[in-house]
Amino acid sequence: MQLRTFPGGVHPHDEKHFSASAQITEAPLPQKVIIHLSQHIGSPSTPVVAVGEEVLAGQLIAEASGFVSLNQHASISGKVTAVDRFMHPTGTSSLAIQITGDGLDKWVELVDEQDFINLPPAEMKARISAAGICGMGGAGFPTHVKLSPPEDKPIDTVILNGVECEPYLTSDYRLMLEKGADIVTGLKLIMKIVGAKKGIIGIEANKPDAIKLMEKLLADEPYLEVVGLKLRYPQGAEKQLIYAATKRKVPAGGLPMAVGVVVQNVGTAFAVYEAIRYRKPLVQRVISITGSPVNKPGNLLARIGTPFSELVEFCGGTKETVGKVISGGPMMGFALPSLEATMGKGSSGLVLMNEKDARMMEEHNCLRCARCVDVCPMNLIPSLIAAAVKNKNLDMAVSAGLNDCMKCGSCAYVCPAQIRLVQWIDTGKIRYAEAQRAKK
Amino acid sequence: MGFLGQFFSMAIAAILIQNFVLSRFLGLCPYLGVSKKLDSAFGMGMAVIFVMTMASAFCYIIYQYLLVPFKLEYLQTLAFILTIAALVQFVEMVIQKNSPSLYKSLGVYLPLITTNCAVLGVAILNITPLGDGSRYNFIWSVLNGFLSGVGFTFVLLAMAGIRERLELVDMPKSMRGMPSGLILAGIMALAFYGFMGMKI
Amino acid sequence: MKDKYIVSSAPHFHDKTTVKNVMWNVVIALSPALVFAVYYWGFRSLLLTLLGAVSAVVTEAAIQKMRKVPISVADGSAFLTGMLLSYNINPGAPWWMPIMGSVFAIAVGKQVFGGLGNNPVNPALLGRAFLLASWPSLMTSGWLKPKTGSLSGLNDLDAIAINLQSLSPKAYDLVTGATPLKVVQTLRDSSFVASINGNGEGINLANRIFTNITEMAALKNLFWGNIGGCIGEVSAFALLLGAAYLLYKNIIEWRIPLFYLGTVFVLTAVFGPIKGSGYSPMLPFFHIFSGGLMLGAFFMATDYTTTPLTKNGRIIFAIGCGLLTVVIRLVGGYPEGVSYSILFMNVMTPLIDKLTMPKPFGRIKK
Amino acid sequence: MSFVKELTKGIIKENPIFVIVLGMCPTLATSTSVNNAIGMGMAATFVLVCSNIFISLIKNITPDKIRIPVYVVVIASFVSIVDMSMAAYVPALHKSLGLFIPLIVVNCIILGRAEAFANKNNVLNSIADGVGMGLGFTLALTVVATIREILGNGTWLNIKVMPNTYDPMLITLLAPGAFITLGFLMALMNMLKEKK
Amino acid sequence: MKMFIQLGFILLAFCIVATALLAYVNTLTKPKIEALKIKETQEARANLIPDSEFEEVAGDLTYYIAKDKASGEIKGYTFTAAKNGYNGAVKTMAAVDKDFKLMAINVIQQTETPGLGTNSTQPKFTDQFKGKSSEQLIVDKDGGVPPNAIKALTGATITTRAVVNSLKETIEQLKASVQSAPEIAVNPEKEVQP
Repeated sequence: MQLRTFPGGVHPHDEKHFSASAQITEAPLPQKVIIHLSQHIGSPSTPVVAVGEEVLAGQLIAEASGFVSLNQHASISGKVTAVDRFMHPTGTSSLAIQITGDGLDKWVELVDEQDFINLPPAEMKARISAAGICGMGGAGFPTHVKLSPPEDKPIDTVILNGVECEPYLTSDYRLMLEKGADIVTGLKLIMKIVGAKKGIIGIEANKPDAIKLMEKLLADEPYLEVVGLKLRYPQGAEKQLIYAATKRKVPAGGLPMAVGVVVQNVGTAFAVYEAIRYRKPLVQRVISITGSPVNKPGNLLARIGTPFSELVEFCGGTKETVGKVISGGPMMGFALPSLEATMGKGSSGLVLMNEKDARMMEEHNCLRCARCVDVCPMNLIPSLIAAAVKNKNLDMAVSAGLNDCMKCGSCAYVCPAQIRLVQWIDTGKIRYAEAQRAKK
Repeated sequence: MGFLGQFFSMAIAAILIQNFVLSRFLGLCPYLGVSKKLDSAFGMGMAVIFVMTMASAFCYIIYQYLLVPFKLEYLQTLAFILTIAALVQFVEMVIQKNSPSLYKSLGVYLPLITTNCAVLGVAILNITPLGDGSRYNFIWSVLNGFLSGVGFTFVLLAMAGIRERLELVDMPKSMRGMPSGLILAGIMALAFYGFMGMKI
Repeated sequence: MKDKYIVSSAPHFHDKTTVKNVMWNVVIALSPALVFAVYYWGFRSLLLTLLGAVSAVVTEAAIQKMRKVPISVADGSAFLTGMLLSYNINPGAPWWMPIMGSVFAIAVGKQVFGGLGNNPVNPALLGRAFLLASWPSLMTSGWLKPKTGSLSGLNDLDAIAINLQSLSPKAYDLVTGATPLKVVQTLRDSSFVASINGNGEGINLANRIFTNITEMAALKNLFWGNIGGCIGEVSAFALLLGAAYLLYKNIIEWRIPLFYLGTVFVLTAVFGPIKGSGYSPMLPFFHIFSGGLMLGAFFMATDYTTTPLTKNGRIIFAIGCGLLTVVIRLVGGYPEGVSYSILFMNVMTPLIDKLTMPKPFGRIKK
Repeated sequence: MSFVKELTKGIIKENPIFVIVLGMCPTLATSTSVNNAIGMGMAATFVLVCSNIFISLIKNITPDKIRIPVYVVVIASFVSIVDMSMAAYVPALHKSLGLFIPLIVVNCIILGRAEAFANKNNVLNSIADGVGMGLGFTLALTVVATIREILGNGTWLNIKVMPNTYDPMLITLLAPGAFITLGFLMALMNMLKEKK
Repeated sequence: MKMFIQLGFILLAFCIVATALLAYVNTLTKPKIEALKIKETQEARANLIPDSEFEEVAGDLTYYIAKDKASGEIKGYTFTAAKNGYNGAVKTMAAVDKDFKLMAINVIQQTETPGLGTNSTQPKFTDQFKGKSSEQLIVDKDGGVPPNAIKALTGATITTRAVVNSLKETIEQLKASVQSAPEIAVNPEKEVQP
């Protein structure tokens, strides 16, 4: 098979061996969950329950506060015990609903629609919206919004993102192996909703068994295709994946729909399938708990809002001192100050690093070695942007492409001078936003 | 050597070997002063090329057809500097009237050019006898002015490029500005040494 | 809230390459050449190289101490600069030569601008240009003869010598007393050719030496380094060995050396022959293996700090270096033009960067 | 009191080269030997003093609009006088300074002092200013020339000062050496200023 | 408009004053400068061939015939030769005897590399030209063999070549000029007594 890819990018050690062979196991019911009101891009959800109220698993506890927003559901049954600020999966603190479980796991009523495949697209979209599904790769874009392109932007292709290019993470991989058929169904549903003619599942070459399985599943589907991709980070980024799979270039500042493409994570496709068939809200997902300190790294099907500490404990705790805890993958994830944070809808993994791997190296002068330029998938000069930000020269940073950067971290990964390029660019983006606000 | 060959050898000499800035020490004030940004360096360079070409032409005519016939060579310095000052004024007025956009980009540099010794320098050099005792004729004077201006602009741009880059790095405090500018000029002069002694 | 773990921004994962191992790897890649130099010219070359490297390190440390900034000589960049500088010095040069060069290279070429990564031109080459401008006669004469061969790399000297001595003793001196590039430069000089013998025999003689020096036997000497020259330029083989190591380690990139050598190859093939001499297919090989080209193309023109950032920029840079090298070798005042061409292109680097600014992915051309 | 102040300020505090940074071209071009440096300094001082006197005298009768052209005429006249006199009385020096004598006209120091000082002050102070600035210029030139001549030629004012074994560092006499020497001198001035 | 004319007049007045002043200075200095120039070249010639009187012969090549002050006998010729060296022209004044053998040379103008090419003005270099014929003017680096060849200046072969080759060419030119103007060279009677 001809492997495809995109220009630029890096090839980090994938380190997936820790958890790649661990089957998805269901995590025990947590005693407490914390459901954050903003687990997605857009305005935070509005709580519809009060402290002290009893809730069932799958019950709506906060509703979307606009079109680009999301419903949130209780992931366990129990009592709402607080609406307060808690630690978010990204390490910051934000408003969330705390539910203390009753240990009974009582669910709201679910259905099993037999002819779900023939539901009208509008109904499908309504079910997705009701289920509170957002992109499960990490960015958290509400799925019903993504599936509502304007009339003038017809979608002809849906790409399922099974790339999982972040090192360590294996949740999508396991999901593909174990729920492959359901994912394919999810893909077909999505294609139906947007009226696309073609469906592609993009998978990187380091998951040959997933590619093989998907190829088998799609053998009789002329409009569906598995695309093998060369091992390269950040292939899972939308624009890079679209280019690798279709050679189409999404314009800078534009959305994939501009080139007639919708990209969905394989986890999202699975959630879409469950939402349409069973009307099941998104209250659990697969998360990889991995890294060298973890005793039994694994892929857990866990309830949204479970504290990370409980998940780590379920994986047998740690066998060496932990230096760093990363929510998400090591390239773009967030370092957490402690394990008290809880998993969200976008939490694809929790990576623990020992002290040696977590050690920070000193930042040197830029050597101009241009490695960052060579790897930048967006074709920018990261070192120049970072230097411009450092010198408070925002105009220069913007003209060098500050706003085109998607912070994939490839540049900082390769930088021999250990310059925290992403951090500088992030600072620049924040300063730019401030400057824009000040202008208004 | 044909016209083209002579032109080529004059160009190499004016731009690389006997560059006004790096070898003759002419036009250093704008070289050090207007080389912080590429855009302004480009504007300055264009203005200098234009004025140097014009000044070469006018000063040559004045010298050859006014000063020499009346044996007034001793007025050379006075006549040249007035010609240049008037020329710059005139150019400024013409550009301002006819092309406001060009004026906007070049305008600020024009008054500075009057005291740019490269302009007066080229005018004087044009009428100075060469090694074999001959002098440039009108055409070669004008070309010399033009090419010397190009040489000036070339190193000005290169300098501005480096300084723009150095703006972003952490230079020792005492080196910032003039000192590093001068040392850079020295480094550039050394880098241009490879062309010395070239047989064209 | 207890902060147990390290909090930093992404990525949390890093490639193993560091400044330190880049620099020391280049030093490793350079060492085969030193072994060859010691073999051909004795321990003096090792001594000079160490003098250069150590004085570069000392200078850097002293300046950093004066500036009250962290002393960073352990990263190896100063050592490398000093080593490269010494590689550009004649093994017969006075002992203070590499010291002066290194001090200048580090002080003026690097620390003035704030140290590693800020220097506008390659400090080692700047040091060499400084030495050449300061002590031109010491830098261009007094070459050491290799233990096993002749300065110009002509093996069958005796056979040529008999013919030559009868025609022109001075031409004989030329063949025996100059480095290969100097011989070729002199042969290209019409006033030399005219002066050795007026009645046409001079031209024949020039052609004969020219042919001999570009023949296989002489080329072999160039390849192994059995010639006169600077410490590090000695052996194309040793340098290629080091270059292969760096390419394998992914420390240098193939574009600059390839386009640099390629440009020189093509241009010397077209413009290299002298009037009257037959076309020698080996001539471009002579130019590629002689002088400092190998050292320059693989170790100096690939210096990160002073070369363009983009791939296209690096190609333009390399072609520029090649073009200038050939121009200086064929019509310039110096027999060798590698260091000046690289220096010149270093100066041009910011402009090349400006011209080749990449277009962000998906950005539509205006 | 003010006369003395005006006289001395140009030498260190407002040194035209090291502090105000004017007149780079002749500084670099004519500092290859102390001899040339002093000659150039003297020529410039003469023009500076004369033009300062003259401009201070005529400042009340010159219309503001043509102020600059008038200054240029005045300066150019004095420069021509110096040029001719040097050619007549010190031909060797005239020859080695060459182009840079007529170029005193466009030396920013002179026009700068005319505009910044002589135009606003009385004759006596203008003389002091001219002499002070001129001396400062000469002094700076001499310092640069001293370094260059000693390092590059082993001599000072043509007197051998370095031992015979000294191999002159030729670069200091060449253009790159000129730039770098002056660059370091200026950095030194900056460092001294920082310390204060 | 009126103001412009007024200003123009003031400026013109200044120019006139300046011109007058310069004209006055010029009258004072010009004779001196010219005298100096003549004296300089005369002295230079006299240094090359002492105790002689010089007679100018203008033509393609301007040269001077040197005659003994006492006897009037032709001692030789002086001329200037120039060629581009490393950095601009190198001008040499030289004297040859009647057999066109060099008597002395003097590099009178050069802008060569200080410390290298500038050494061409030193006696150590110029003295070796004494007694050389144009055939012997070969730089040792170009295959000439000392003592018959000219030893090149260290590190400044190009300067050396400029001097040597310009002399060589000009001597040939001189030979031709002298031979084509026999009436001056061979008829001493025509000479006007001072």
